[in-house]
Amino acid sequence: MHTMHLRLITIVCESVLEERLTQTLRRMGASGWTVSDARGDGARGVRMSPTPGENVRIESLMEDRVAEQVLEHLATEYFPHYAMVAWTTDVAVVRGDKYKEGGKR
Amino acid sequence: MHTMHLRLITIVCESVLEERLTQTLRRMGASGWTVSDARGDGARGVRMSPTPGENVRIESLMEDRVAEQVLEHLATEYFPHYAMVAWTTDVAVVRGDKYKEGGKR
Amino acid sequence: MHTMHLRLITIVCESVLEERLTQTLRRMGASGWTVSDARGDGARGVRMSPTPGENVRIESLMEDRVAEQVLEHLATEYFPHYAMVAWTTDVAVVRGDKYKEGGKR
Amino acid sequence: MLDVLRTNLLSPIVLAFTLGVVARLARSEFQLPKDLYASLSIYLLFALGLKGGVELSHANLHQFAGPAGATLLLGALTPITSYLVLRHLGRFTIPDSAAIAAHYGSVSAVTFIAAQTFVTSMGTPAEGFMPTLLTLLESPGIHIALAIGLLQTGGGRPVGETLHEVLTGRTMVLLVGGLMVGVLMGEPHWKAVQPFFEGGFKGALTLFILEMGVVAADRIGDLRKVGPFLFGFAIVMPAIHGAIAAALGALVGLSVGGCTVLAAMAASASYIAAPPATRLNLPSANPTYSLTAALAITFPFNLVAGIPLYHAIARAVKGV
Amino acid sequence: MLDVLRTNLLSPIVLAFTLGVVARLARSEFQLPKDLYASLSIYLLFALGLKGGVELSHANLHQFAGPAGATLLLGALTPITSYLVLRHLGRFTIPDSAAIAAHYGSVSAVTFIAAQTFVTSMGTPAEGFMPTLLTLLESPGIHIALAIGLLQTGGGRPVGETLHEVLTGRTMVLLVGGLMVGVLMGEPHWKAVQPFFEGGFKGALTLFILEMGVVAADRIGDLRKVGPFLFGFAIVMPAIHGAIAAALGALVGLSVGGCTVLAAMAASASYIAAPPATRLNLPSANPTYSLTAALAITFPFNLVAGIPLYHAIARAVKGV
Amino acid sequence: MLDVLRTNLLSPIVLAFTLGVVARLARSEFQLPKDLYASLSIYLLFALGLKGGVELSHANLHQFAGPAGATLLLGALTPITSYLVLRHLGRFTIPDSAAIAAHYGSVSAVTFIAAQTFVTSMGTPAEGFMPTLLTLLESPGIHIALAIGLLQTGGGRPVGETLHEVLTGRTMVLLVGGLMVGVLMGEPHWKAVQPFFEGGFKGALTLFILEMGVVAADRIGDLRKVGPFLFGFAIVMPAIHGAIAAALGALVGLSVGGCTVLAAMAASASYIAAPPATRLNLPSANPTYSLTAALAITFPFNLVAGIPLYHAIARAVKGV
Ligand SMILES: Nc1ncnc2c1ncn2[C@@H]1O[C@H](COP(=O)(O)O)[C@@H](O)[C@H]1O
Ligand SMILES: Nc1ncnc2c1ncn2[C@@H]1O[C@H](COP(=O)(O)O)[C@@H](O)[C@H]1O
Ligand SMILES: Nc1ncnc2c1ncn2[C@@H]1O[C@H](COP(=O)(O)O)[C@@H](O)[C@H]1O
Ligand code: NA
Ligand code: NA
Ligand code: NA
Repeated sequence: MHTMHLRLITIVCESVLEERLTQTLRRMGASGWTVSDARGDGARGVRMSPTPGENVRIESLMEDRVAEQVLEHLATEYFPHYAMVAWTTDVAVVRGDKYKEGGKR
Repeated sequence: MHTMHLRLITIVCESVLEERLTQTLRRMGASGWTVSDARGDGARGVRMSPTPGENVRIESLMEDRVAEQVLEHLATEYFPHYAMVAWTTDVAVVRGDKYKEGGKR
Repeated sequence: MHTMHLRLITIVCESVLEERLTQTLRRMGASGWTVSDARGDGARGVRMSPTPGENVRIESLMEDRVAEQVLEHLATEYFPHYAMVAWTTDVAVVRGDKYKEGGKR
Repeated sequence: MLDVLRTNLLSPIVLAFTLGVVARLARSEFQLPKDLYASLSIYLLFALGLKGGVELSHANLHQFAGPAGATLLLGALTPITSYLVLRHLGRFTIPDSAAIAAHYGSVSAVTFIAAQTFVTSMGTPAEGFMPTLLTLLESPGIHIALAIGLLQTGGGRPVGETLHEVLTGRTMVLLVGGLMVGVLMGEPHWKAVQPFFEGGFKGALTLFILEMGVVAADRIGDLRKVGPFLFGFAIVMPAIHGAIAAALGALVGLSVGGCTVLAAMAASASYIAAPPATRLNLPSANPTYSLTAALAITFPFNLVAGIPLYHAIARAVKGV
Repeated sequence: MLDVLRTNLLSPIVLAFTLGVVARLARSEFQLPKDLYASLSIYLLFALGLKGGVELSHANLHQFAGPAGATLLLGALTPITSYLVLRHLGRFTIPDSAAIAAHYGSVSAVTFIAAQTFVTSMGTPAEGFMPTLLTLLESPGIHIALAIGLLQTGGGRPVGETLHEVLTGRTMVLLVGGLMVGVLMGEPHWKAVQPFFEGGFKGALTLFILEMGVVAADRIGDLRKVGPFLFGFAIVMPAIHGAIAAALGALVGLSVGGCTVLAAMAASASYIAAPPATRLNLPSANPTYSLTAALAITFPFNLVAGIPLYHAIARAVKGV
Repeated sequence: MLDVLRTNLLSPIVLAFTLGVVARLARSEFQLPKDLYASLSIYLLFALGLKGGVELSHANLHQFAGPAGATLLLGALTPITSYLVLRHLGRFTIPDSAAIAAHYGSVSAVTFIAAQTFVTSMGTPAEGFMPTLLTLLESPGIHIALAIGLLQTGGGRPVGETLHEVLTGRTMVLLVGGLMVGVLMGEPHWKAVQPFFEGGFKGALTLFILEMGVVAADRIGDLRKVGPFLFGFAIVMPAIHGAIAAALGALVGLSVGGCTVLAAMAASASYIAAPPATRLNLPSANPTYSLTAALAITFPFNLVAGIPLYHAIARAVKGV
């Protein structure tokens, strides 16, 4: 099986950011994303919605270069203000071209 | 702590496939799986259910060899027709024997 | 982008354990966690709630050393009795200090 | 007829549907929580079954054979006419033709309920056994259409699996099960649960249809992809099926209300049982076609204009 | 008695349970959305509490002490008899015996509700303070059984934690809280919320029990694992506890309806509060045993045959 | 007045709120499933809109201009007074002052409903067009406060986006949409859905408010962080806004009931539309301040003491 290496970025954040962040991912070159509902606790402990602890967990496969830029952007624009964590993982995918910017869509 | 390396395969796909794919995983030798509900957007953008964007996220720990076969199978049988992505990650588990085919169940 | 390596521990278990395990994570030094609802099947196949297959999926970023201790603790205290799997992954985070014990909270 | 149309347009059902559409077109994020939508649909189907069962226990069963036969005939006819028109006039691929035909060969429970509500408010209630007919019409059309598609392409997974899925799906359990519970429990027990299952019915339906408006409008962007042929098909085919069903209903002795409801059933397209069955069995069919046609064209057409039209046809063929 | 059994078998509650079982046995995927199930249970418990509270404010409180004492006695007795029988006759391990005993020492709110509904429809309504007794019976049995298990094995986490969990669990908040709200608000305010909390009650219960049928049937495959002893236990023990409770109820002056409901409570096994408590405190106990016995054997037994049986016993001991 | 307070304290609404608070303070894990909470809020808003629409179709519309003007005036005034007090007396930062002002400039639908229920039970029902006023009051205050905040700090995302989000949010779709459906459908159609949307209203409200008690109590721990100034603000400011609104209402000819409800609206603080809007537009504002003040102080204050107080003021200014 011919596989290809990509980065998976996982962002856990206040659910109010879902729409904005997925649009940002698209704009920065991600070919897609997957979101699920989550709850959690962290350093900040601020409660940002009437029903506390409502987070979303956003995952997106992308090239290393794009992942770098996304992390950079998150760190500058979002980390100072919002309850949020983000990490990246090395993963292998089949038919990785799909996830490249300008790749077949 | 004695740990062992395994592959974690993550499949995000149309929710209609949940039953069929978990059965396939079992048949191909996975000892178990974990499913959660998700939503998302990708290259295909087809809407396959009346309520759009309803995906499932299936995770399964397995040996490298089994993971290879599962990816192969997905790529041939499912990728051409269904909205779906799949990736694998290297992970470490405790008491890995449990996840081997024919391992203690 | 300056990133740092950490371990992400993922625990999938009976939902009755959520409260107890997140408290344990905190006590052992994790700076936070993220939980989502899941369902699944595994080796044990016991049904521990009236509505079967209700699991939670707990993720927590931590230093390698803490992850070791957590795995150790799970393996001794929980694995023998509860339906549960756990694995760890190498991930990269931005501003990793936040996740260190005694790190800025 | 115009009066009837106006009354229909100002019914809570049509207004709620319109509200859902307008909200979505105004790019509102509003939608019912997934579980509320599912809960309402469970409630509606079970209430429908229970009430149908209670009425069935009073119904004149020797009048039932004719309508049952007519229904099964429609269940065999409508997927075939749909397939032929799509494949040979519309030049759709075999899988696409079969997939769309599976939707139009089956039935939409909400359209059925809307028709029941309509004829009752018109003073021409339908026969007590109509929900039983609904259960007869749901499954055959899907299987006939899928069989055509699979025979033509020569693929396919075991037919038993699909049959089992549809026969044990939510709609069947709640409708058939509800019917049986209703028949068995009889009037006094029904009285005890009536406030819940009958008192709340129309309000719950209104809320449910509000979401259907949102979901339908969500697909308006796909109307372009669907093309003019399918657009026309999704209006003309239901009208033809409806007219045939109304006539057939009159033939087997149904009342005006019964003919109208039977017509609405034949004219309607499934969007609950058919989509997963076609998705799993005909994966190369494009689901955008069938779902957009069923949800964004045929459903609103029936709701707004179709049901009053079938009522007029039924009155005409019954000569009243 | 046969007549009563037949009426009971054709009640919406028993029919809905049967429908759920049949659907599951036919391998249907049907089930209520998780949140609907939880919502119905919240609604039922709170409605029960409110109505109980309103009735409590009219109740003759000097008649309350006896029944309350009897209830607490049953809460202490039933876990002990259960434990002894399981451990010494059934030869179960200590943790398994204690875990099962915790379930049978506590109470199933749905069985209570079914019993209330039954005696009302029999024309022998129970006392207004019965929901208060329900709250007294839920917790002690769990703690006594767990204490036995933990003392015998010498492990365990702080008992305070478990006590706190059960006392502040959903059932307690809604029942005790509802009772208080009901007592305080009085009749006129109750009238305003009655259509919601009383009008919808039986219908909502029917839907809830439909899902219980599915859940119970889901465990039928586990009946083999449970073995013949536990199978017999799950029918005979409730019958014995029920008979003792009916006699005790008569002794402290309860009416026929009250005796029946008290018997159903004593006979029933918890499947909401007990499972998490035993799972966390006696992790080496096999949850398949307790849940299968409580849900798939005792619950349907009580629903179908137990409640009418306790009613007959109550009539006998009351001499009517 | 004391009598009124007592009646209010023993209403299901206040009792349910108290129960939620007590349960949370006893560290109970009890809460409504997320989807049930959302479903109840959808039901309440839509029912409110529908009923308001039906009443609006009977209402004397030439009496509507004055109250509408008064409402818009309040929508402009309350965020400005709030901002000035917070910034200059309270010494909050610009973003924090603006964010809190956005909450107090908008309106809490549940407080509105509680006030409607209260005046009806007092025998002084409000005008039929009150829900229309509610829709007028929701949005302006948020935008004015955010505009102040953004102008002062000079940042911000396109104002159109926020405007769009609030105008197409759940509250607006259900209230405005419900109003229109209600106006259009008229009495006979309303009768058909009334058991669902009116019969269940107060009960559903009780359940909803139970959860609000839990959510409010959840923030009691944050009261320390909020500080004495904001604590005082969250009680005194609403009282002042309420008094102004009651007087203004009398001036434009509203009845005692209408004045009371208008006062409750002006006094209330939004916790549905305002939080996401401020979170996205003023990210450096601390959400703990605004949410704790709105939910844990102002909401219970209005529920328990504010509404009866505004009623007394309204009676005084109307001279009855
Ligand atoms: N160490 C961690 N591991 C996993 N998830 C975390 C961690 N810290 C924070 N989170 C998640 O990120 C959210 C925001 O965290 P914070 O910004 O630290 O308050 C929390 O609600 C958690 O869901
Ligand atoms: N780049 C991506 N990263 C993460 N998830 C994706 C990505 N692309 C697609 N997905 C997920 O896979 C589903 C199907 O994608 P597709 O087949 O590309 O339409 C989407 O609905 C997403 O949930
Ligand atoms: N091989 C596996 N891959 C992923 N998840 C698993 C696997 N095995 C078990 N699980 C999850 O862990 C839970 C408990 O597993 P077990 O203890 O093996 O019964 C299951 O319900 C699954 O959600
Ligand atoms: Na049809
Ligand atoms: Na018991
Ligand atoms: Na206000």
